[in-house]
Amino acid sequence: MIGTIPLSEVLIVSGALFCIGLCGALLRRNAIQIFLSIELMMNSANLAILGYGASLGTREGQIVVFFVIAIAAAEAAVGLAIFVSLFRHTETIDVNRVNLLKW
Amino acid sequence: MTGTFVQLSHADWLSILPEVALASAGCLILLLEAFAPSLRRWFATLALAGVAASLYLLMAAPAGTTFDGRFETSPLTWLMGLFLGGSAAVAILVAKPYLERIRDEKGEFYALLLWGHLGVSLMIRGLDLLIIFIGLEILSLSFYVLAAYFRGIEASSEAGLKYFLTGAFASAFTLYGIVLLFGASGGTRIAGLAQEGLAGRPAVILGVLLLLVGFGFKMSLAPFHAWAPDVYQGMPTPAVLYLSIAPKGASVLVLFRVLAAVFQPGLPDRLHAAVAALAVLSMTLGNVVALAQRDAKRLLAYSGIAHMGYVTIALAVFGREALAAAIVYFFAYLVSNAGAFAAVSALYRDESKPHPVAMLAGEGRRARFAAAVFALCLFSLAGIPATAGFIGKFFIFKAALERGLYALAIIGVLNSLVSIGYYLKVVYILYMRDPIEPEGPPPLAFADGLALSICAAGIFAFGIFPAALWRLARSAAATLPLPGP
Amino acid sequence: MGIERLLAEHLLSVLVFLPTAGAILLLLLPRSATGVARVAALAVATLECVLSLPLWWHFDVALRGFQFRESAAWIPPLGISYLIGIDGISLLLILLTTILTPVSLLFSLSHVEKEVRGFSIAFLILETGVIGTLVALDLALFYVFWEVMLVPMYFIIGIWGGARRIYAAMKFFLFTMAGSLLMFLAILYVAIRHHAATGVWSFALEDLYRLTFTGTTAVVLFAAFALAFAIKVPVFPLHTWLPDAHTEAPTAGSIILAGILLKLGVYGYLRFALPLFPGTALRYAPWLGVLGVIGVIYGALLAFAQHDMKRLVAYSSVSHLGLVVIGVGAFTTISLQGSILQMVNHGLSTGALFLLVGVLYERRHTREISAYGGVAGIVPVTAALFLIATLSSIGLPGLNGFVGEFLVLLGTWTSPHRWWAVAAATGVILSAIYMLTLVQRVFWNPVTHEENRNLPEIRWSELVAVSVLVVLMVWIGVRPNDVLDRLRVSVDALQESVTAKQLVEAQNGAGLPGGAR
Amino acid sequence: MIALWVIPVIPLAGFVLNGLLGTRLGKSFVSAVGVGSAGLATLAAYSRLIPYLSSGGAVVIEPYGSWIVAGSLSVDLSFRLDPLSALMLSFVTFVAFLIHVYSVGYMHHDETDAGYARYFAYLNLFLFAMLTLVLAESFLLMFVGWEGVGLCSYLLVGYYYDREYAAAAGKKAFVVNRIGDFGFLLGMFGLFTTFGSLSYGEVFGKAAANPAAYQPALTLICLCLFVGAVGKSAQVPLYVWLPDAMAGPTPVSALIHAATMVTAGVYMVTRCNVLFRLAPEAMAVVAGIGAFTAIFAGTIAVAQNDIKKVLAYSTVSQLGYMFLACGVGAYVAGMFHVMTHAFFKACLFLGSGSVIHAMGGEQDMRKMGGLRSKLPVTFWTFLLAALAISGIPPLAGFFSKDAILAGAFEAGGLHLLWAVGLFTAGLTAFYMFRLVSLTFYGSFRGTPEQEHHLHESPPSMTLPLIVLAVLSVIGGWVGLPAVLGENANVFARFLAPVLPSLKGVEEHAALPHATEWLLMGVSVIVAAFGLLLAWRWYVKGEGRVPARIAASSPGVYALIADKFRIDELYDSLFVKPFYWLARTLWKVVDVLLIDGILNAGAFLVELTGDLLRFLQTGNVRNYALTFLLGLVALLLVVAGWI
Amino acid sequence: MDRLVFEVAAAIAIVFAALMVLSRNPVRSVLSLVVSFFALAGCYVLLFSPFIAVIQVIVYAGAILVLFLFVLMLLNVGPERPEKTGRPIQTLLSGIAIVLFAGFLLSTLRHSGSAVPRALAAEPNVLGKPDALARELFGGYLLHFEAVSVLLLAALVGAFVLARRDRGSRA
Repeated sequence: MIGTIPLSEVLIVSGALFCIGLCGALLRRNAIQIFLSIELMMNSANLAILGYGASLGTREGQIVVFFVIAIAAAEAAVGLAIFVSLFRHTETIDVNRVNLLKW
Repeated sequence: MTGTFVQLSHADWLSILPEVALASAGCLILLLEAFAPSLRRWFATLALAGVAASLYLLMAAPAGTTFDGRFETSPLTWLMGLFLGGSAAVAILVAKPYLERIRDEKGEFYALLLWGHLGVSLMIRGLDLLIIFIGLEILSLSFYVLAAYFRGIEASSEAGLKYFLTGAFASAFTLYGIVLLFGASGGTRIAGLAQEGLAGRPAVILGVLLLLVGFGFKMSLAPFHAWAPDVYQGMPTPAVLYLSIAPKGASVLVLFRVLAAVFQPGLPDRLHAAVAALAVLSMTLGNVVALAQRDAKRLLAYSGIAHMGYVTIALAVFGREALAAAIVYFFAYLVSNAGAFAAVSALYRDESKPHPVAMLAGEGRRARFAAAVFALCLFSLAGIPATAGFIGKFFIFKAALERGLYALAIIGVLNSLVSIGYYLKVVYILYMRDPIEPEGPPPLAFADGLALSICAAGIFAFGIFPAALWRLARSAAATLPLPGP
Repeated sequence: MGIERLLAEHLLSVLVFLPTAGAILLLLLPRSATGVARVAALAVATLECVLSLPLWWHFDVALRGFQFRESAAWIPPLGISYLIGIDGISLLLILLTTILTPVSLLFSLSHVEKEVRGFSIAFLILETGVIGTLVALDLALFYVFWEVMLVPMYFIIGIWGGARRIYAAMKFFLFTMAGSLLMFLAILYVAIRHHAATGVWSFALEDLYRLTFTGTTAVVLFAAFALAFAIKVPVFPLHTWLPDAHTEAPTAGSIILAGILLKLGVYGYLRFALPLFPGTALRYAPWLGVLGVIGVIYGALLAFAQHDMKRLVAYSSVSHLGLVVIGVGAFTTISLQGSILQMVNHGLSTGALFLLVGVLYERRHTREISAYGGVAGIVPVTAALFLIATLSSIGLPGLNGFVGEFLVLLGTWTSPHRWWAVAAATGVILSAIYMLTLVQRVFWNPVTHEENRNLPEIRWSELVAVSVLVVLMVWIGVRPNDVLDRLRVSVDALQESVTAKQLVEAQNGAGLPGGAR
Repeated sequence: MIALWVIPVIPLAGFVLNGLLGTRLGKSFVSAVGVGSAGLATLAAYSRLIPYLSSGGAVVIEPYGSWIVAGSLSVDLSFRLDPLSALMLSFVTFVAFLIHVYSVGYMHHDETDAGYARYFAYLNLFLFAMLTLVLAESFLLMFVGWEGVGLCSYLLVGYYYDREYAAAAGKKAFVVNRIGDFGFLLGMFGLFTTFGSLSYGEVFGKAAANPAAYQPALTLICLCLFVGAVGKSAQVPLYVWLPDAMAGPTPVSALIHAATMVTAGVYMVTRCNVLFRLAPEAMAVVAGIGAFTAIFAGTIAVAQNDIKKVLAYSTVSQLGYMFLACGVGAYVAGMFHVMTHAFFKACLFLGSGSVIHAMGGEQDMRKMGGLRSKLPVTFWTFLLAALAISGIPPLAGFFSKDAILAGAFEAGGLHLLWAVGLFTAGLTAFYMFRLVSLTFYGSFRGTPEQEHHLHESPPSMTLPLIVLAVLSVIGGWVGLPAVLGENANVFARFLAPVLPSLKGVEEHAALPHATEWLLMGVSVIVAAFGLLLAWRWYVKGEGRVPARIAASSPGVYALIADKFRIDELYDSLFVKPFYWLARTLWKVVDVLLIDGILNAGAFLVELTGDLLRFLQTGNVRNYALTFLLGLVALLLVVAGWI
Repeated sequence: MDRLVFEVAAAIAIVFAALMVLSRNPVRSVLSLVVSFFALAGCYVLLFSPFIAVIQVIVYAGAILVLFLFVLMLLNVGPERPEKTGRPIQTLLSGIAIVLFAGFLLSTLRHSGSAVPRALAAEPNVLGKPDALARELFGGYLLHFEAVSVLLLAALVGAFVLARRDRGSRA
């Protein structure tokens, strides 16, 4: 228990968010939406770790989340730059249509 | 202790210096790029110096753990550092003529390479899942960019996109695995995983599995391999060279670290079965699909997938000898695979086009040295004796047989047989077909020649005199609390 | 170290590495120096041959065990050492190698035009591989050399071969690898067992001989070894790589391939599979013998059906090696000596046959039998030499082939498997049929192709090359004891050790059915 | 005293000299070396033989060292001089020498230097091999000579290698001989396992010392050895090579295929008489095969038109006679016939060579006729030899044939063997005089051009003819039958040491003199009948009767003229199926089955790769999916669901 | 009380996350995610991590997602059009895999809550104090901090490399 919130509840929410993100990552075709879904998955991890951290009474969880957010930011910058770069060639970021490299 | 600011001890400093050297070298190159672009032809040398300095500093650093037990300096990190440094050095050597050929020798390439190298370095030295994760992300980000480095070429951008999306996807799983282990052990330290009663918990097992797939992704282990062929194909060859070697070694080491901490006496049967299944799948899929490849880089990608299957046998064996075998294997893989990619880089004239193997027809007689080393590397990858590749397989199979994993060993050698099919295909195209390209490959650049020579020398050195390497690997492997003699 | 001491104390090492040194030397030559490369390679091979002769003189025929031993640590943590030495069996095959290599190079002097330097290098490395395989007394060392042989041979077939050379080279490599990879595991396993039993790592043959294996383990290990060697020999039905490889290889490659490489299969069986797993080996020897019998007859029949000269000779090798296998399977003193002698004989006769087919091929650029006919009158010397080689091959008394054949058949007859000898003796008839048909259709009969009328006669270099072989054929035919003397003790020792160990196995492996033959 | 090894080595040296240098140094050199070495060998042989005659049949063994030592096998290089080898040595060297001389004339004009040198080299090599065969002291060494003569036969039959039939005939001779050698080999194996040695002395010594101990192996061994003899001596069913072997030059036919090599089988059986006598079943087979061959080949000879073919079948038939003798235990008679046959058959062949030579290569008797006056020397020598082979007393053939018939009569079995022998004797006389009639009598039936060129042969050819004719006449007098004097049979006495008495083997009692006289009379009458019938039909009746007979039963006649179509039978029974089998095995087992399976395996792996390749769709969503699927599969494995 | 608030926030987060996934229009997706992240920030507060919650709002919901919006505008990507071929196998397999994985994950998580070791029972309010956090960051986690700085630098340079116009344009 974290205060009055049961840890398992936090974890379930986190898991649910992860799975929702997973659905998006697998079912969306727009690269940006896929990336958004992945961001959601990382956030779900953040939620879980904060839950754990709070439950354990340690600040380490927060620190992990701090770094994860930093990483996510960096990833977003690079990822979006890649999308832009690709878009210049293909005029699309629909991943179904990005399959020059295959087989 | 946690309450005070910046309490870096002398030892902390010494231990982080190798990474500092890498970071500084990258920054320096970047600065020079901005302010003294005329010095570009020295960038490669500078980068090499950075790698060399980092290696020296790594060797000079006193053994032990620093940063509150989150960072390791040991024979293991030194040996693996050597492995990484070797990959980086060859990659830089190959990069210089490569970039010159495309008239795009810019500092960013080297800087990103060095930083990526720094990330891998953190992965092998980190005793803390968070630092490992950060290292992994540094590596990934740098190489996402390097994959898409050729902005003018669609394939490169596509490789970037694919690597980025799949990489980020896999990172999410890795992160969740770390979270689960954090939850179980109360921290991010790997050592914390070695608590009584942890190994049996579902969350821990799930966490370990998520790490397995996350790092398996980096290793391009089937079925987490799908990105590799496409990315290798579109990515600049020197970057592929590094990406196809160093992160794989680091990932295996991380997996060994985690598994060693969690499962002290040995892998649980089920997990063992899962790892063995991965090994078999990766070997088989990699080899069989490689048979059907037409593009040199894709072929090497599948070859790499298969090789990771062999390494995974060591993971399934799980013991000190197995880790040592894996380390030897990686050194063998380093010289063979780096040589192969260096040869690919030297043998193709137009970087912007695909690299069909058929185009190499008859190059054995035109680009003699590159072709000869390429063939040597392929023989080594195939595991023909007197080459490093054979020694790698030798120790892996020895470990497997000692542990009684006969089926794995037999599947392994049968796979080797399949692999000979496609390695030799390249060899005969090189030597036994008549040229189809009117023009031969570009003249061999000095740096390419040097890289190839180093790899060839390494192949023979490890292949013929493996004793020293094996001793080092064994003493390095003793660093981890693995079962075994 | 002085040259004399080097030769006195490290003669085998010199023999193993001299060709490689030569190859490295050639590598330093400029690519365009083809003439120099040719001569230099021949010189190295000849020097090697000369240096190998002291082995013949100084070999102590009465000594048991291995002679000219050398040992040095190689991979100490695993007990792998550079341990070499020879007994009578390896002695003969080494000499065969050192003789056939310069002979092939001599032949190639005037016939290899493409990439002379590469060709010479490949050949010299091949020689190192072969001799290394023959002298190695450490299983790991043996395996290394065993596989190293493949690579130069692959290139020799693939680069300098005929029209279907790539297919043949791949087939050769894959077949051989298929066998040896499993053997590799078996070697590892045996060494691991040694470690488990004694706590000491060793791959040394004589250490591993002391192990006993029983039951399924022994069968599986033996099968792994036997498969590797059976493919190399080749034993029916694993032989199909051979006709392709022999046919497509350049003449010199065919000579070495048939003359030496095939024998390594039998050699390996005698040196490794048999003494390591005697009980199993003897239990399954009947299978081996039956396959040998099939090989003799089947190879002969297929040889008869060929219309390509080299293919015909290649299938004749299947037949001849079948006989060798029978001798090994019968495992009597006489048959073993006969088999080993027959290996040498086959090397000489088939070497000569391939060489002479090469002589014709280089002039007419076809191997089709029907493209010839009646050329005995045009190239009488070639015809005469071909006839001698043929007679040696079909076992005419007075030439070498007969002695080996007779000993194998007689020895087999004295074993419990008498009918093998009966069946294999039909090879006497069959070989006459296909070889004489070949002679008739190529050298006899009327001349049907006008272009054959200007066929140039054999050159001096070729003549010298063949003559060396012919002299040896006659010598062995007339004085086989010179060779047999050197085999006697080795074969006795082999048989005794096998029998003795078989007893131990039978005691250890209680309840093992048929541990003894 | 000259060592025995010198005798064969002299022609061997001749072979080497002529083989290596003959082509360059010209015909006179070749003749000198070839004839010289044969002559020297003869001299050397006689220098040993003449002193030997007075030695009373002692066995001389000259060891020259060890040849093959392996395990318990130890074969020495040693030669043996005993009455049997002495006998063979005496006429082999002499006849060979004569034929060398003859060849100088026969081969001189129509051959190139190279061909001439080759011819004499082969001939010398043959002599070497034959002498080795004769002198050998062990079965293995005998086998060296045995195969050596086979090789020379092959080379000389195929001497005109650019003629397809000659090339094929040479090969056929070798291959069929190899079938026999197969039996010989097995016989030797049996000997080795039974007696532990291959030396005559040891084998025969052990067998004689303990006759009962080696049954039933001995019968099998003898049969195997006999298979060898059947091949070498052209007996049914392996006789087919000999008629074809006539493709070689005629002197070769005389030397190898009449006088010496083909009798090696008889020599071998006689040499092994100790063994054969201990194996009565084997003896019976020998006798049966011999008798059948005699009558069978004789029948064929009746209907042949090629002069050499007649002689060839005659040889087969006579060889059958000799085996008949061995089979009934009359070894002396057999060897006696070997010797006399060597004389008259060599004479006949050389005579036919002279005829062919004169006819410019023509061998068809239907194109000859009336040559009596044109070739007088040839005619008279030929006639004498023909009378001798027909068994007209007191010529050589009469005595040897009579001895065989007497032996056959003694053997019992309703005297069937004797009857067959007798009938064959009549046949022999008939076909020989058919030949003489067609060739030398009547009018010339060839082309005018041939007629113009008819001439007697040079002295180098006629001289040997004369010598052989003389021998054909007097050669039999060394073996007069017992009825003509108790010790008249010098021949039998000389050979007696070779035929030791054996425990448990009963010797035939000598025939009563009356019976013997009767047998002689009958055989002379039968021979005379055959002779006169031929004379009547072919000289007087100019062949009308036989033509009528042939016309009345064309099927039978054609069958005989076609040699019972045995070659065709063998062709469809063995040769064609062999070829079919070979091709089928190659195409079906090797190519289709073994390679097919392997290639299919390789193809399947590649196909799998090619199909799996398409899993790599290029769509990154699929990559994520495979990732997740892999993870789920791992989870299932770990959870124990898979 | 806390629990109720948490549950409400979590529900919002989940609902908007689902909306994000379900929406064909990427702009709507981004906006949904912004809401979801805001809700998550609320959860963080309840888990004694106010500082993180702030960062979440500023960096994540603010900077990062705005960046996404910018890029979307820049590229002018419209809503996904339905594809002609629906790729049913892929969808089906994805569905199965997700369901299975979700099953494993959720069942594991449900039971792991109780298994967390009870370490020091620190004062909840102290747990989230920024200064304490900072001390820790620059103490034991200095290495991480520096590493992340390299990461950001690399990302910066990387983005620059990728976003740069063509080779020639810079000269």
